[in-house]
Amino acid sequence: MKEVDDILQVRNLRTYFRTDNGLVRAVDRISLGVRRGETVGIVGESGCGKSVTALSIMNLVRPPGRIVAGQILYRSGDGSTTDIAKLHPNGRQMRSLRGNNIAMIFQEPMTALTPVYSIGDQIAEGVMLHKKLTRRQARERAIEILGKVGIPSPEKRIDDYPHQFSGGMRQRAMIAMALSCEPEVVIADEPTTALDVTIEAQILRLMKEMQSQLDLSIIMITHDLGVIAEMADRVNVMYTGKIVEHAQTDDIFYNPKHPYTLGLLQSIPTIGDKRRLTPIRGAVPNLLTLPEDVCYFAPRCPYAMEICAQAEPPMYQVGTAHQCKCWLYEGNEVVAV
Amino acid sequence: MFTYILRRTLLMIPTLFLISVIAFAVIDLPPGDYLTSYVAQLEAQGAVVSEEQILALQKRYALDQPAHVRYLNWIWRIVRYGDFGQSWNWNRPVRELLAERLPFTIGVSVTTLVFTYLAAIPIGIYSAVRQYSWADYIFTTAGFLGLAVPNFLLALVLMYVFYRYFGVSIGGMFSPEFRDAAWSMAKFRDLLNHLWVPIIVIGTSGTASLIRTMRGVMLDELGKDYVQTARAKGLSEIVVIVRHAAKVAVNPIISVIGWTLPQIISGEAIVAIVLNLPTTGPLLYQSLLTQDMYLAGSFIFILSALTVIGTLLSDILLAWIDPRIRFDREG
Amino acid sequence: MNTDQSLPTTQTKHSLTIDWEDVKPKSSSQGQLMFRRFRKHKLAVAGLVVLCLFYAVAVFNGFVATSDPAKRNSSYVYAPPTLPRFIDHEGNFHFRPFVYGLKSRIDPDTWERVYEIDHEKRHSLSLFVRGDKYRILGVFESDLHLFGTADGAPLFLLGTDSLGRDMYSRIVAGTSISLTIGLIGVFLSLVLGLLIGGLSGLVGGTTDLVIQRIIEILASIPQIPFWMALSATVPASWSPVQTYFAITIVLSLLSWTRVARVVRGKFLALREADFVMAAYAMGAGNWWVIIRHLIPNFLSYVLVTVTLTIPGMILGETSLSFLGIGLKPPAISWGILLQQAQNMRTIALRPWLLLPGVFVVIAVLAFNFVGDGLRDAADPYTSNRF
Amino acid sequence: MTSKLLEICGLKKYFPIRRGLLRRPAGYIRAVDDVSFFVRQGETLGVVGESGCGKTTMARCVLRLIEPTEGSISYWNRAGEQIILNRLNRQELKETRRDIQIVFQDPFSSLDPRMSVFDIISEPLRLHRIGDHRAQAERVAELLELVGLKAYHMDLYPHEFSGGQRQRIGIARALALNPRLVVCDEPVSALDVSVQAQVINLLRDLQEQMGLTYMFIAHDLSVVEHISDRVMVMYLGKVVEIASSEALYLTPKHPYTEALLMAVPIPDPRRKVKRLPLEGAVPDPSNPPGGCSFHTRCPYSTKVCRTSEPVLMELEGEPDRFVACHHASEITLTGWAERLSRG
Repeated sequence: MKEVDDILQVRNLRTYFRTDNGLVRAVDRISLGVRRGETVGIVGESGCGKSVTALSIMNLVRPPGRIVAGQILYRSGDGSTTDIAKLHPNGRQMRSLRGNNIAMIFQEPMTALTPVYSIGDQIAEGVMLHKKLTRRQARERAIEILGKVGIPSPEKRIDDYPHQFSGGMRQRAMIAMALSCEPEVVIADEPTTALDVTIEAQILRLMKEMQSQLDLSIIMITHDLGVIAEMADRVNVMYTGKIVEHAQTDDIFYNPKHPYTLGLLQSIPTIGDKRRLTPIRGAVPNLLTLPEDVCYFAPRCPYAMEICAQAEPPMYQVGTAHQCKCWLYEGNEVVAV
Repeated sequence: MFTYILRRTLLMIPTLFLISVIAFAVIDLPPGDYLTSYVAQLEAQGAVVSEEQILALQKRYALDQPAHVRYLNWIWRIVRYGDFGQSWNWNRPVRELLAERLPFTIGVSVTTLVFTYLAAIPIGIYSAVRQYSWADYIFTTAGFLGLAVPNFLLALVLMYVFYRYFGVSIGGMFSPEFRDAAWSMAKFRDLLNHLWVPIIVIGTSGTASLIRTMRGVMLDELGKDYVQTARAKGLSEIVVIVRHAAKVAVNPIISVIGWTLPQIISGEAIVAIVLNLPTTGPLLYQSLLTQDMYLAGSFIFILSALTVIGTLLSDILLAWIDPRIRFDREG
Repeated sequence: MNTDQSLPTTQTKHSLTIDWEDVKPKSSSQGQLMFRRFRKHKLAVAGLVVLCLFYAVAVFNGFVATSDPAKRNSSYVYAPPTLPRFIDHEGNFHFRPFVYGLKSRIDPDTWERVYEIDHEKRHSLSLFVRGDKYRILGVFESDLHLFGTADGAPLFLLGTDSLGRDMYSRIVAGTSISLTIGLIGVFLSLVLGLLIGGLSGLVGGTTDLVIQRIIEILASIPQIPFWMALSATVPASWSPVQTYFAITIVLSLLSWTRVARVVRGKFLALREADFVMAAYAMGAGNWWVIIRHLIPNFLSYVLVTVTLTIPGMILGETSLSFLGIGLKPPAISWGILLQQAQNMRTIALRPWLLLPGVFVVIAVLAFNFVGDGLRDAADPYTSNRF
Repeated sequence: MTSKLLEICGLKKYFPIRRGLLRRPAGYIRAVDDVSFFVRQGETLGVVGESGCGKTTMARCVLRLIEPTEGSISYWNRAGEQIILNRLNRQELKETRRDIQIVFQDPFSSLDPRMSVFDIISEPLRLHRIGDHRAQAERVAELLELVGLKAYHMDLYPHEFSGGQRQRIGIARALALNPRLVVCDEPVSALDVSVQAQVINLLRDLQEQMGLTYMFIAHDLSVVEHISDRVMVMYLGKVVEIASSEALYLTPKHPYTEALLMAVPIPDPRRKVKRLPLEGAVPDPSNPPGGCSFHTRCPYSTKVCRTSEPVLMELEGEPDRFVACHHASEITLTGWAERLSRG
């Protein structure tokens, strides 16, 4: 992994939840990097820990969850490096990064906006805080950015409340809010899952436009391989709290190495292809009942071997910028993190 | 918004009608004719009641007519002349007694309501934010106790404690020297000195349940996405809690005035009896004991009507504060 | 697309099946789950234990009491509580708890009777002693008491009242009325609430609107004045049993609205649930759906509501009886016992007369805790996964 | 060509919006607005459209879970007689319901949490008084095996299963009475990708084994296209196009169908094509635009689209293809093949 131009570096991150029923290792020793201006995808099924990863990077994990180990290194434009994992979640330093340098777009545009404030107020709030603008200037800025994300007549709609917006418009407003302080990194957690396909297409196009205009780095979190194929430059595949494969998007789709990735690809129906699907057997296991130090995919894996139930596989280098956490590649170079 | 208020106000009419029927039932229900008991009472006091007087009274209250006519007569006199009937016991028009006592009832109730909200909202927020902290446990325990201790018992205990350990008698609304004095700054100060006891006593159970509601709603709101959005903007925790979560959580709390208010007026009645306050409660109590039914029925009617109006006001307030409701109910 | 890619096969045989998580054939119904969740709520369990104790006392009050609650002792008027002790005034430890006797004299200044502990007379306590006769549930006659003085000397654990009656025995006797009035009242509320709420939810339309309005109106009436007014209309000539039922009806007249509201709300929510839709799609009629799906599903919520309604009724009865417009002596309830504590002077001199209030508070607290625990336990689909 | 099993004519379902002082209906949400189509014996008819297009309401009308405002629903029973479903009385309806079943979207709310799996799957048997307890237990075991679960699962409760397993239980319940038509209302949209494929395969296998007819509703075009023989596209309570699934994606005839196809993200990074996302959002169904309801978003709309409403018509020369567009024969739309070839 070339680290020099990474704007964001996650190393060996662990985020655990201490629940009444036991310890949930929601994010377990994951490492990933994001370069300036690129889109990194995180793909996986529900409960695989992709949203917790996003919240960890924002240092927004709430009790009973906690970042227990690892580093989240943010390298800002002036060259200084901050370890987000070390910062106090509510401390001044963390807050000055949030929204200002790293912003987040949430899944449900309906519930992610405070219902009792107008859209404009909610955008202006962050701008006033980070850019030290007056109320009037912040309002100007909010109108400008709303126009940019394609809200028609933003000077009128700015005083509307969230419930007066349609789903797609709300997600545009969310994006406007995320971009209002010109952040360098945007984390998008399932930004289109709650939307209809036609609106999804609009939102994805908007995100691409914004990325090229503002030179954004985007972390795209989704369960939809279609969205990944369209948006991401590189992809991390997550399963039960771990990254099992990382590669260029092209390699993930044309040269998948991990049985889980392959299984996912064979599970999705494609228009124009009526051949029988090849699903992965079984279901995603409950993180509470998992034994430690094994391959969690083994029970569902058609390639499972004796060793899979005995030890956890390391991350192997399986090609150029292509890593895979699977015993099938034993003998390849092990990636150190 | 206007349609909404109009609709709610119109809906109040059947409510008031039903309440008036209940109140009239209270007047009409006791066995025997109150005229008879009134006459008996007067005669017991040594007064001579002439046949004409009795006939006049009978006519005035339509006592020889069937129940619905008597009801209509009663309600008509209230609407037309503001005549709530005569208190046999005090031998005065009920209206005068109401005018004397009602301002105190309203004053104590409203102050208690304000106190309840002022105390419950911050405590509820704090309990929710610091869930499972020792302070939360203390407030929760205190809350449960507040719900479990009957108002009158709390009043008795307070009276006992103050009498026993401070040698102070805390009943009444004024010190003896101000009781019949004209309003002055000193009298007002004296009032404030007395007022806090009933407010605390009446307000406890309301505050307790309100804290629990506020805590619950606040916990719900804190778990919602928009709170995370606000944090993701880089807002400080206090801003996130107060400006975002609490602002949303307060709305359902305002909407429960509808059942906090009856609770307070209810509590006020009984506490006033124990603490001997010059409000409607003791008068209602006495009128019930002596079967002074016009007074009792009118009090029930007025107290319930006040509650209904209070609830309506709180609903309008809520619609005015919350944009979702405001727009939803626009049409 | 490109579904023909496959992974390299190694020499190892790939047929290993590992089954960590097949559902094991251990079944637990919602009821069992609810019970398990309830058990986690420590205060609720404590509350339940207290309530069980209280109701046991309510049934066996004659046995638990130390004397006949109506028995007057003219020489022990307003006697203070005498608590059992193990250590006597000389500091000797006694294995068996005992009480000292009381000496009384008249204060020459105030003409009040004043009591002093008589160290000469020591009465040890023992279990299962014979004493005043009583009946259990009005049928079984007995004179066996749980405990008492071994020598039959009068025992006033919690003092006596103005007629020298034992407060402890009276509080125990009051348990029956104070705790059952809530139960019967709540039963009436439940019947009314289920019928009216169910009707409202099921029929909908205008019926629903009218019922909703009526509920709103009743909920806006301040309870205590309303209760006061209605109980005042109960004729004084009625027998204690008649009054008891009249008060119960008065109490439930306002309380059923709460049950009705919960029932209606759940009815409406469940009616839209997919599993109800599925039942209709199979050909089920309304009754089938109500009996097999709706009732089992909202029963737990009704239980919660009912549990939380009882304390209000207990408090209501206590308040009314305290004011003298609820139950009347010779009936014994906690509220009636508290009547004597109305007067400031009496309380200051004889604070033990407030003790029945403590029991009211404990009972109400216990109900609230149990209701709270039930509410937490009633919600299915929480904390199952993760 | 096989015979019709179900035919819907002029189906309408309006929900009143109550406003103002007296809560009088101030307008109507036209959830389903004059929909006509048929389903053939043994086929899968896919129904696709964005949220709020009326597909679920339409399905519930077909099952008579809600009463349609207008229109007729005909069903041909095993004896080949035509039955008008929405004119049946309660008893007749109960009989017919044995033939038509439904699978729901949400595997959590579709199973009664207080019933055991046995109770859930045997409920239709008990309702129709089929067999004694033992026979029912045997049948439940058989059904569980059929949907890929184990017989001993019948003693468990729904909360002990994963989403996919629950959906299998829902399917087993729907099959208990040997239905002929199963309405699948978004049966896989709540499931994870890997489990979704299992359920799709299961539904296909069951169809083959039992000769079932499906009405398969989903918002995911690729899922619908995968499982269906014919696809019906709905927009704002109306049918805009019905075609065989091949024809639909190769040569869509309605601009909305094209737009839907164009919007679907393809899971293939090398086929990044120029997408023309549809502008704007679905209009308010209580106040649909006049003329063709799609004209506000349609890139091909002309004057006639704004003024007159197009009728769903069978295309000339293409039997079995219905389109509701004034310009269906004039404009050429970029189909899937073209979208891919541009890559």
